[in-house]
Amino acid sequence: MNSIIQYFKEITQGVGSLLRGMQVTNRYFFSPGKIVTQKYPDNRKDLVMFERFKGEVVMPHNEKNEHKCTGCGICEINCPNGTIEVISKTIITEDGKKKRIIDKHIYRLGMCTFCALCVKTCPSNALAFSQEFEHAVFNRALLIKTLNKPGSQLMKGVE
Amino acid sequence: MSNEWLILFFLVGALFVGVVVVFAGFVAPKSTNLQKFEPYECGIPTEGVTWLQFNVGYYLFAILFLIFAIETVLVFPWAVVMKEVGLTAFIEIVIFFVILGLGLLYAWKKHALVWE
Amino acid sequence: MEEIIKEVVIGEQEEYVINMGPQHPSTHGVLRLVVSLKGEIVKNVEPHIGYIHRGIEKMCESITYTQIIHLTDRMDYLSAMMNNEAVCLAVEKALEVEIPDRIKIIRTIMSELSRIQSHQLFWASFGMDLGGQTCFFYGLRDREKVLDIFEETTGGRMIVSYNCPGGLMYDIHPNFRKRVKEFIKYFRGVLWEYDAILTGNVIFRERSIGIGTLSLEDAISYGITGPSGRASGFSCDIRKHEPYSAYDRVQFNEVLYNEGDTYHRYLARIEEMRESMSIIDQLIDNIPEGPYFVKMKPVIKLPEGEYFQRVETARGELDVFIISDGNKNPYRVKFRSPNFVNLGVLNHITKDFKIADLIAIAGSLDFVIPDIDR
Amino acid sequence: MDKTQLGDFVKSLKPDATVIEGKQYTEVTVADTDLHSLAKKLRESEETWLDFLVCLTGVDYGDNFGVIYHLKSTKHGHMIVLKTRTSEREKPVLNSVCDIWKGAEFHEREVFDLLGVKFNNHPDLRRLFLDSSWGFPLRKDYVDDINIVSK
Amino acid sequence: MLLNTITNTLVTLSDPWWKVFYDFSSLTKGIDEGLRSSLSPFWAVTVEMVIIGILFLLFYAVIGLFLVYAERKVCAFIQNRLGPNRIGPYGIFQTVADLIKLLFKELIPIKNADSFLFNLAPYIVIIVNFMVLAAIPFAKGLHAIDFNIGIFYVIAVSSMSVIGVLLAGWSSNSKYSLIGAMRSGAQIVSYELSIGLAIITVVILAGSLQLSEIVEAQRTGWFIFKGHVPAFIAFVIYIISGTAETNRGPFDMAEAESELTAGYHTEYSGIKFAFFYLAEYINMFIVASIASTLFLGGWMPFHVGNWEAFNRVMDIIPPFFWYIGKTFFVIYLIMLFKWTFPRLRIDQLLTLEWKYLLPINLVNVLIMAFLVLMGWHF
Repeated sequence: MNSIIQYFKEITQGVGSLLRGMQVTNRYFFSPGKIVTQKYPDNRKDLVMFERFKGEVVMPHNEKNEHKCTGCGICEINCPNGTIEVISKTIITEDGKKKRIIDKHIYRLGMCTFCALCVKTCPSNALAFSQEFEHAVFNRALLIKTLNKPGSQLMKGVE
Repeated sequence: MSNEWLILFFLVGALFVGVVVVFAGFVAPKSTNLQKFEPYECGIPTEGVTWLQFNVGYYLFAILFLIFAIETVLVFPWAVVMKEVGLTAFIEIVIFFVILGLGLLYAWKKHALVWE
Repeated sequence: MEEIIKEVVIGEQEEYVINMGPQHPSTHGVLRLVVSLKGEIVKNVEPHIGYIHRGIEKMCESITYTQIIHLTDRMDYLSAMMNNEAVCLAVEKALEVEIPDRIKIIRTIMSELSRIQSHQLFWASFGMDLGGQTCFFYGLRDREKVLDIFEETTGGRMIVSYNCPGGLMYDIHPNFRKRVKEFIKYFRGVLWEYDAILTGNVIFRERSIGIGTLSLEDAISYGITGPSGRASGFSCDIRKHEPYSAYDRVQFNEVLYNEGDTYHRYLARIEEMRESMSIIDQLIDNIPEGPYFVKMKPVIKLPEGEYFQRVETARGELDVFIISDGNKNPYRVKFRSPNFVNLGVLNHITKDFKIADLIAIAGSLDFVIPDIDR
Repeated sequence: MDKTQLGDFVKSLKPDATVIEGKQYTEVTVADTDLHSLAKKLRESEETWLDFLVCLTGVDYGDNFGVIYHLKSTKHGHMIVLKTRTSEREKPVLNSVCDIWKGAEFHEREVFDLLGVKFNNHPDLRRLFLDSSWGFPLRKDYVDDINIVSK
Repeated sequence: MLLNTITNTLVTLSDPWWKVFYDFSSLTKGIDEGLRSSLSPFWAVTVEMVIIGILFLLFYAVIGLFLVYAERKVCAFIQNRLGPNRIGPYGIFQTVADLIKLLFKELIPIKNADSFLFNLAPYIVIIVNFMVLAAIPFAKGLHAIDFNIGIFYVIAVSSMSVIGVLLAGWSSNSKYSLIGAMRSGAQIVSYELSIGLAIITVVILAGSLQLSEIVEAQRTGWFIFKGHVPAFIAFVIYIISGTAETNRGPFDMAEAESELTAGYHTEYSGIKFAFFYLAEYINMFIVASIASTLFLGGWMPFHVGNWEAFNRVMDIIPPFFWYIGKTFFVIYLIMLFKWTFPRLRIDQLLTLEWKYLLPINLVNVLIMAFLVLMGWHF
């Protein structure tokens, strides 16, 4: 007798648990307001990333096309996997002194692991992360970027 | 429509598949890559023979199923005439089901309803 | 009669060898299991790993301690915070640096958040392994909220690189407290759905109770840690036994069960989410002001010696063993990754269960393949 | 038991073992031939009961290879570090501890795979991550110009 | 000529043209007579065959494509997603696009497969689909073949589609497929009985196997209300075993994608795969329409005993919409099952059948017979 009671108890409990699950899914079916997906390429315009989002490393330039990179190479040393390569050149300044300035700051996006060590260790805060996240290109060569813009100068007052 | 029309539905189904497959055979690309013809096994070549004697584990269920399937032959006609025949039919089916149920209970108690 | 039937049913036959993985929906990555079957019954499981072996231990030997952080992120990417923390703690212990409370508390909150998101993903993928696809989306929906918190503060979602030797990479975002509280409130509100859809479901219970039972002796002998070990009654929570960061100042229960089956491995994780939330509750209002890092030398050199640090990640005990010869690069770094050790028990506990159970058991051990391969 | 007691106890079990009281744990160094017997005693003695093999690390020391066992007792809560070195570099061989801790099977396969240390009596000693075309990458003299880019 | 016949028929109808939607029999009869009067008997039959064939093909394709789309939308909404939304408004042409894509995909012949059986399997599942659809009453007068053993025919034929599944899995020369095929074999022996006994419960109440008569018998009330508790239990059992019959979750052991990747149709590609996919959805439709015919009154509007005015109002909605509405309600239920529950294990499927559904069903049939005997049904 006990086993029969147990048998029916199992059935009612089982069916009850199934109904509880269906209650949840059914509720979501009838509440379209809870949809969480975004229509991604359509909402590009008003898609805001977090300000600290590590998209890619950039070198901010001001409106006079000046950057802060002195070409010291600390970022290159700190990068764990050789993403950054700083190529510097020597020029003679107006007052006749020799000075090493940056020629090319090469950044290989394809190798970058976004560990932020270059940005953190830069003594003159020349590097930053941008919020750009659409990195896809058809040619790997396009992932090797030169961060300083052509003709850019070292910002005044940065040593 | 009379029952002979069933052949029409058989033909429609067969034609539907046949025509579409033939059409797809014309338009679909054909590859020469032999790797594609390998049966799927998560990217690893198959080991051994596929068609082996296979322990399906529901042999007893199949035998029980056979008994119960034959039982349906009786129950379906009975169900149609149940209303008209009345009490006799009811008593008959009670006896029939009790015998069936006892058989099922026997199999249950003998642990035949456990997947081996 | 019975004997005859038995003879018919069980005939001798060859082994039926089938590959599960590396491209299989429920091996959660590139794990390959060579399964020997007899009908539907699993007779032997042989894991083949190494498809994404990157030699992290070897790579560590040629980079500095600060740079190791970005590699540990990529081991168990669901416990990135805890992996980072393990290396940082080992280095700080070696240098005997005193870490301020602020850093300790933030690290603890971050660790617990990442434990929650890891268990959420476990819930999601475990449900999917058992055929309940909706679980996957509910789990990911809730996990997204934790990842948003991470992204706001650290700039990364999974690969956070947040801890560094001596502190943290960034200070917490001004919204951090508010968002964490919002999340805890939200998640307490939806946790009952998890129970309604999976925990209480009769099909789920039938599929998981009594499946893949691991005894306490075997759990210890195989070294199964984390929720999987605690489901077998193995009290192995490092947070309790060797408290690090701020775990010595919070109250929480070590979730322990004695059954050790798939269902209790699952239940242990669900309960751990609740415990994690209570830990966060205790700490979130008590973050003291102060600096978020301790000034360290630009190049960290560990004194010669051996340093061992145990940390409880979402999947079990992660040990970092650093042998230093006094240089800026470690001489040898060993990561005792929980998944690698847990994988060793798979064959033992899946024997004589069915294919569907194999999936359930493997799912309940909650493998992260990059952590196995390292 | 605390660190000193542990050291004394190990000393009583195996008088020729070197015992150092390290910063964190008691560190015991034994000869490769004594390893298995000492490990078995440590596992089975009521006083130590080291039933949990926390970590098994292989190290390349140049002249030879070392294997370091971190052991923990779930009953007493103490930990001990057991160290041993192979006698040579060319054909490094140690005794397996698989029969004492089942979890050692995977650890030892890993050490074999990455360092090439053979373990006697291991039930299934095959390469784990890599195939046989590779050398033993965790050795310090391992050269791979294609896959290892050093700065 | 054909159009002429139809318009002539419509004009000669005594009632207004829209009355056709309430009773299709006069329209079909009119077309039949029109064709027979203008053509020789042989050609009349041929033309009729072509018309019916094309109509059913169209119906088949539309329902199949719509159900695939509906399933995607339903599961998307359940899972807080948007679902298909790119092709056409709300993505309604997504499945059409998929069909075209599948049509142009390569048909890969698998090495060492039993190619005859491999190619035969899709024929079986599709032909079975069509043959079952022939017996389903869509609306009053819209009923291809009204067998006198209609419901018996439906369960007999529809269970044959599993043989297609079995063949597909067996012939593929893939281990995953083979295991899937063996599991579908287990399904044959599991759900057949309970689906039969659940139907018998209704047959006792209706006293007929003919589908049109069963619908007609529900003029005064649907069987699910007429039959009290036993009819409701039979309905639940029917839905459970019907879900199993269609190989859908939580009973999709034969394809179980987390275990067997795709089970029996792992090796099928392109349009041959699409046939299995389509057949699964049409099977679901068939199960749902049988459920609505047997338990929910088919195309019969919702009638309550003596409430004449209420019944009038209900009669305004054409029977075809009643039928479609009920069928889709059942389809939604079946979809909800799939997207809520985890999958059963293969031995649990058998346990469910033999230890729960079958005993309950046997007792249920007896209770129903007793109710009918005492005349305690409505």
